[in-house]
Amino acid sequence: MSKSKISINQLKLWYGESQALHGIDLGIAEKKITSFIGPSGCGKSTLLRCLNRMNDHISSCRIEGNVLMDDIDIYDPSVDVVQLRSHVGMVFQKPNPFPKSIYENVAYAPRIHGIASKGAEMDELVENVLKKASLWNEVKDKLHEPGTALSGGQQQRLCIARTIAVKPEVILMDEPCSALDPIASAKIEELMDELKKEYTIIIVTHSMQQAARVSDFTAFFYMGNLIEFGNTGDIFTKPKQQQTEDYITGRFG
Amino acid sequence: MNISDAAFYFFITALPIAAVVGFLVRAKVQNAFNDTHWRSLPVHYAFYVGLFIVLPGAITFFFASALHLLTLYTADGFYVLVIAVLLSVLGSIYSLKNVRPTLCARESVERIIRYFLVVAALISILTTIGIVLAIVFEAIHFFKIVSLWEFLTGTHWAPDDATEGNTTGMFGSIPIFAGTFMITIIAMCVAVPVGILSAVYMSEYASERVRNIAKPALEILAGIPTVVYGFFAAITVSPLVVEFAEVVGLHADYTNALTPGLVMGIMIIPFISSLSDDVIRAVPRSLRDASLALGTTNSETIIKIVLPTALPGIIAACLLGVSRALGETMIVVMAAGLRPNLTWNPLEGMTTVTVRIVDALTGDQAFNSPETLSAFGLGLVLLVITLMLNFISIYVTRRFRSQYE
Amino acid sequence: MQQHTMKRFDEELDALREHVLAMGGLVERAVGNAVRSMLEQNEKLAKKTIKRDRAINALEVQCDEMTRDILVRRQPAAGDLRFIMGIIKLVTDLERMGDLSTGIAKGTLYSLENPPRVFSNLDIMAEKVIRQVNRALDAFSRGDTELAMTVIEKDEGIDVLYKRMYREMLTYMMEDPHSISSSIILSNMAKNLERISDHATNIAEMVIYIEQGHDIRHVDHEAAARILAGEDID
Amino acid sequence: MNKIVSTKALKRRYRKEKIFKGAAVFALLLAASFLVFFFSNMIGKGMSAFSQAEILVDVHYNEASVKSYRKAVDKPYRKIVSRGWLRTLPLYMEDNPEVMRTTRQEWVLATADVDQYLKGYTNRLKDKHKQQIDKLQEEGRVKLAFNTGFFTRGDSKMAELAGIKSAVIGSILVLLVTLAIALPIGVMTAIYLEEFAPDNRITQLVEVNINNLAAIPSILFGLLGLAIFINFFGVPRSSALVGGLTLALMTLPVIIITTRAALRAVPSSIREAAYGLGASRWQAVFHHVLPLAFPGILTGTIIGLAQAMGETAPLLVIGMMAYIPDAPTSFTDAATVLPAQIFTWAGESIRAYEERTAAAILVLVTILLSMNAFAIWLRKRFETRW
Repeated sequence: MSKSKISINQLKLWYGESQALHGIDLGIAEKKITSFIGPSGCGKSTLLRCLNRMNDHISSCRIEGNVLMDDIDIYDPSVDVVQLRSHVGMVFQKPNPFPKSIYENVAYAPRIHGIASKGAEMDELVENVLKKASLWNEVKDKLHEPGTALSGGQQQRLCIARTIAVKPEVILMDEPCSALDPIASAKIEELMDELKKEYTIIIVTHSMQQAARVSDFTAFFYMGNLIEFGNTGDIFTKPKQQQTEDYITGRFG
Repeated sequence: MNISDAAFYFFITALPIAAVVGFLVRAKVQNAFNDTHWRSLPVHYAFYVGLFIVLPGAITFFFASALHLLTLYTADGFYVLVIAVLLSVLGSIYSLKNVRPTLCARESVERIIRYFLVVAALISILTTIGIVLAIVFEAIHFFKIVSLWEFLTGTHWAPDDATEGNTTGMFGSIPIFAGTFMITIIAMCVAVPVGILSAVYMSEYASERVRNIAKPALEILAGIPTVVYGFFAAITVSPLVVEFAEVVGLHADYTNALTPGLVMGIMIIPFISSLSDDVIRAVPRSLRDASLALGTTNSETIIKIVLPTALPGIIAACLLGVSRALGETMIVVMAAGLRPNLTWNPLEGMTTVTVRIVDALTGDQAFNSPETLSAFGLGLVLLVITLMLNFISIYVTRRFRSQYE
Repeated sequence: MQQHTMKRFDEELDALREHVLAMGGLVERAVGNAVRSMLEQNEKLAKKTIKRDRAINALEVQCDEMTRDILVRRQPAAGDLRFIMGIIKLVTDLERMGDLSTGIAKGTLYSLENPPRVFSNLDIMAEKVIRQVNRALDAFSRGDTELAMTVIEKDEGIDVLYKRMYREMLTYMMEDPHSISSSIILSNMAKNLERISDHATNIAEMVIYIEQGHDIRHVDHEAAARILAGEDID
Repeated sequence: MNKIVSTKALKRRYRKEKIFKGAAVFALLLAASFLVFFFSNMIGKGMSAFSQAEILVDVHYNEASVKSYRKAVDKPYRKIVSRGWLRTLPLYMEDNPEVMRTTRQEWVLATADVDQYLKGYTNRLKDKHKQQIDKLQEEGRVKLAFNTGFFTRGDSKMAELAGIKSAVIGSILVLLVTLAIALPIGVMTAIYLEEFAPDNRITQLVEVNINNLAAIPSILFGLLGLAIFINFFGVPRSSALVGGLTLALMTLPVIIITTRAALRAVPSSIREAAYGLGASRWQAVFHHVLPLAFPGILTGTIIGLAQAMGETAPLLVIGMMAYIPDAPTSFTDAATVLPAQIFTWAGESIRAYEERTAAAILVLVTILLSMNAFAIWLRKRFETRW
């Protein structure tokens, strides 16, 4: 296994009184795709949102344990959440492009972070990013049309483009294909395969086939516990835990 | 006997008769109900007969009074009563003969109720038409005396000096509209930033507890009658403004435009804030998350993503605020001046369209005097502006919505 | 094991398992009959055995169709995936065992013109091989990895038997050139039996893979035992 | 790596964040502080009107007083006892002959100036009267009693006698007319538009029209009332009837819009269930939908009435700011309403009216807020989540 980019140690999380995560220990490999699977409400999305502290916005949410990214605890008071998020990007379940032009969707964050200024520099960045997201050929003639006018799959790739425009190290994907048709999903999966060369990717998915197709490592969660973590091939052919076996063979009550 | 007396006598007898006959019919049908297959329930037959007794007379009276009110023809109440009774008797005979199992009484009754509903719905249109006609007709009288061009471009307003024959140069409405717009602009300068920012605070920053207190509190502001704002402006705010102006070394009239402007602004805050709050909360959570996940601060997300998305709604809210401000009467009547004054200085007294309307109509002038009629001229312009603002806000909302949905 | 959420999937897996077991039964009988036809020089039994091989082949095709169907429609994973993969291999092994029995039966037909004087250890070897086959199928139907391990361990004994018989036949052929043809037939039969036992071993290995996910093919069985005990090997 | 730790550029962005948030808090606080300022100002100004100066004097009930009511009290008190009150004495004696020829020591109403003097406000009391009051106060013959007259008397030219009774009754009459017209028409219109109207041009026109009606400034409704109801139909000017009619037209859109919302909130499954049992469209609406929508309709009606109750501008135009000392007894009598009374008093120059204006405002605002609170309570109470 390659070097751990993120290591999660004894992470516990409560929403008010109810505990959603029960002491998770997990290492995420650098420049690999790790998928989180498990039934609804198992805590996989919650854990994902812990990794760029999106749970900060939920007032009843309380956390114990730590998450180290490159050996720095991201919950340390000296860590700035805004800065953290520019290093840990996120793609959401439903494609949610901003109601702005395609160009502005991509340029939005780099402008705020001062990664590129206006004009040619920004044009170049937008082009590069859209090419990386394999969207350039489809949108190069309509950069100034609203991003919401694209098809669902294109919108989702635009959202990925928007995320990588900030040059993150880690990309979190929360069921990125659940609202897309199989062809659009396949394009996203192909894109993920490309992106893995530069980024560490974590994907939450409900489709076990998708997890099997795209990821290098798979973690199975159940009731807020990490049941099993390992090579995707191993998890899908010879899981060690009965719960994992039951889940991925469709024997779940 | 006049028509209204006749109508009174008619209804006081016809309604009980209809009720009694209705009950009898219902009992009769009820008795025979199980023997034959009736098309409707007994109660429908009762209503059917009852309506046939009351309606013919009611329609007669309606036409008679319409003719009277339109001053076309005034019939003697007695003859109207005779006709009404005759028609109602015919109606009852016809309907009673019709009561048989094959009659679709329910359908007939429902059709009649439907007409009632349609008439009710048309009343809202009639009201608008009424307002427009009332104002336009009187305004036409006014514009026969004063030319429209002079009214719209003249800079001198002195209706007191105008007599029946000489109105030239007395009805220039520019200073009045200038005052109106000045006060509206001051009001919007207060209401728009405060309204939008408090909406932003309530929907984006405030905890549920603060929100639960702040929102009703703002709605209290909206529930205070305008006359109360007017009193407050005149008695409390105006002296404060004058004193403050003196401290800064300026002179302010007690009827300055700033006072009603400020108070009106406060009055409009809840309109803008609650409408903006609604549209801001309608912006999907996912857009906020997406922006925050890109590493932006809350304010960056609000300014660059949330507010632009909610913009059409916010614009519509502001336009609503403007039309409120333009048409607001009590605050300006009580706190602004009467003297038309064309100036840029908000500390001087100014007057507004609504003040002039109230002044013209509460004076001792005859209804046909040019001054009274001028109220309708001003009212017409106010109506046109308000309707235009309303249409613009509908258009803006639709256009933006179609672009981003 | 718990049932699948999709009951139909369970039914399909059960049907497949039954087909494979039926095929195994046929193969078991074929091996026995083929060897018996030789020992008894029974032409009818030999021909019957050859004819019956078609049924085994037909079952193989059916099993292939069923596995293909399950792969397409159910996308099996984990235990189900190993089961299907195991069966794909297992069915080939069974079919080959059937073919080898046919080979033995055909040998019987050749030997009728020139019957061998002695059958050497063929009967003992056949008995052992049949027991191997029987154990392997038992291990499969019960998911019994220990029994499967026994099959693997016992395979060596069969190999030894075959080698002994082969040398014996060589001796006969050198002693008596007349016995060459019958000795060749006999030694081929022993070879077939030895191959049948190898296939039984394959089945046993598949059973272990299906049940535990460990691939112990091509490792010595000491190492295999260590893997099964859960130790890591390099 | 300390990439994820604060940088200088980030500090600048955070400063902006703080400023923005501060501005938002400030805006809300501004609105809130206005509210506090307004209420404390009104209460400060108006509370004193709920008490009223009274003086303990001998009142002579005799023929001389009947002839000249001023003689009912001894001369030194004539300047400090309310003349308006004295004026009512002859009538009182006529109604109660048994008091004749007696002299009773009674607490009687003082003049507005005495009242203001006691409350420490500016007044036009002469110095000698001030001393007299001070002396009486030492003797305990002056007090500030609860001002029941404020609620039981009509308007008056004498501040100490002015009350809100006639205005309150006027308001009630006006609201009755408004309710009687706006509620049935509004609910019927809403039912028609929501449940029966075909989706055609005319329906759309009606809908746009209702929106426009809601946006038209209230004073223009006054012009409508003046031109149509008074000049065209000849409804008596200043009457509760014309006021009610005018306000009804203003309230109509509020009732229509809220009723439609209430009807729309009833899920279509209820209608379909009724159809499924063989009910006609009408039966479905009248038996099932309307009862469920009722709390919503009631809420909208109360809010609409509260709005109508606080409205002044259109009523000024149709002459409802007249001086009405006695409560109107019919819908066609000249009447005034509470807001109009506030407006008239606000225009009075005498200081005593100012506190009465503020007090009337307190009464009005209390009524309106309780109506709104009741509507909100009603909505919460009957709110059903489908």
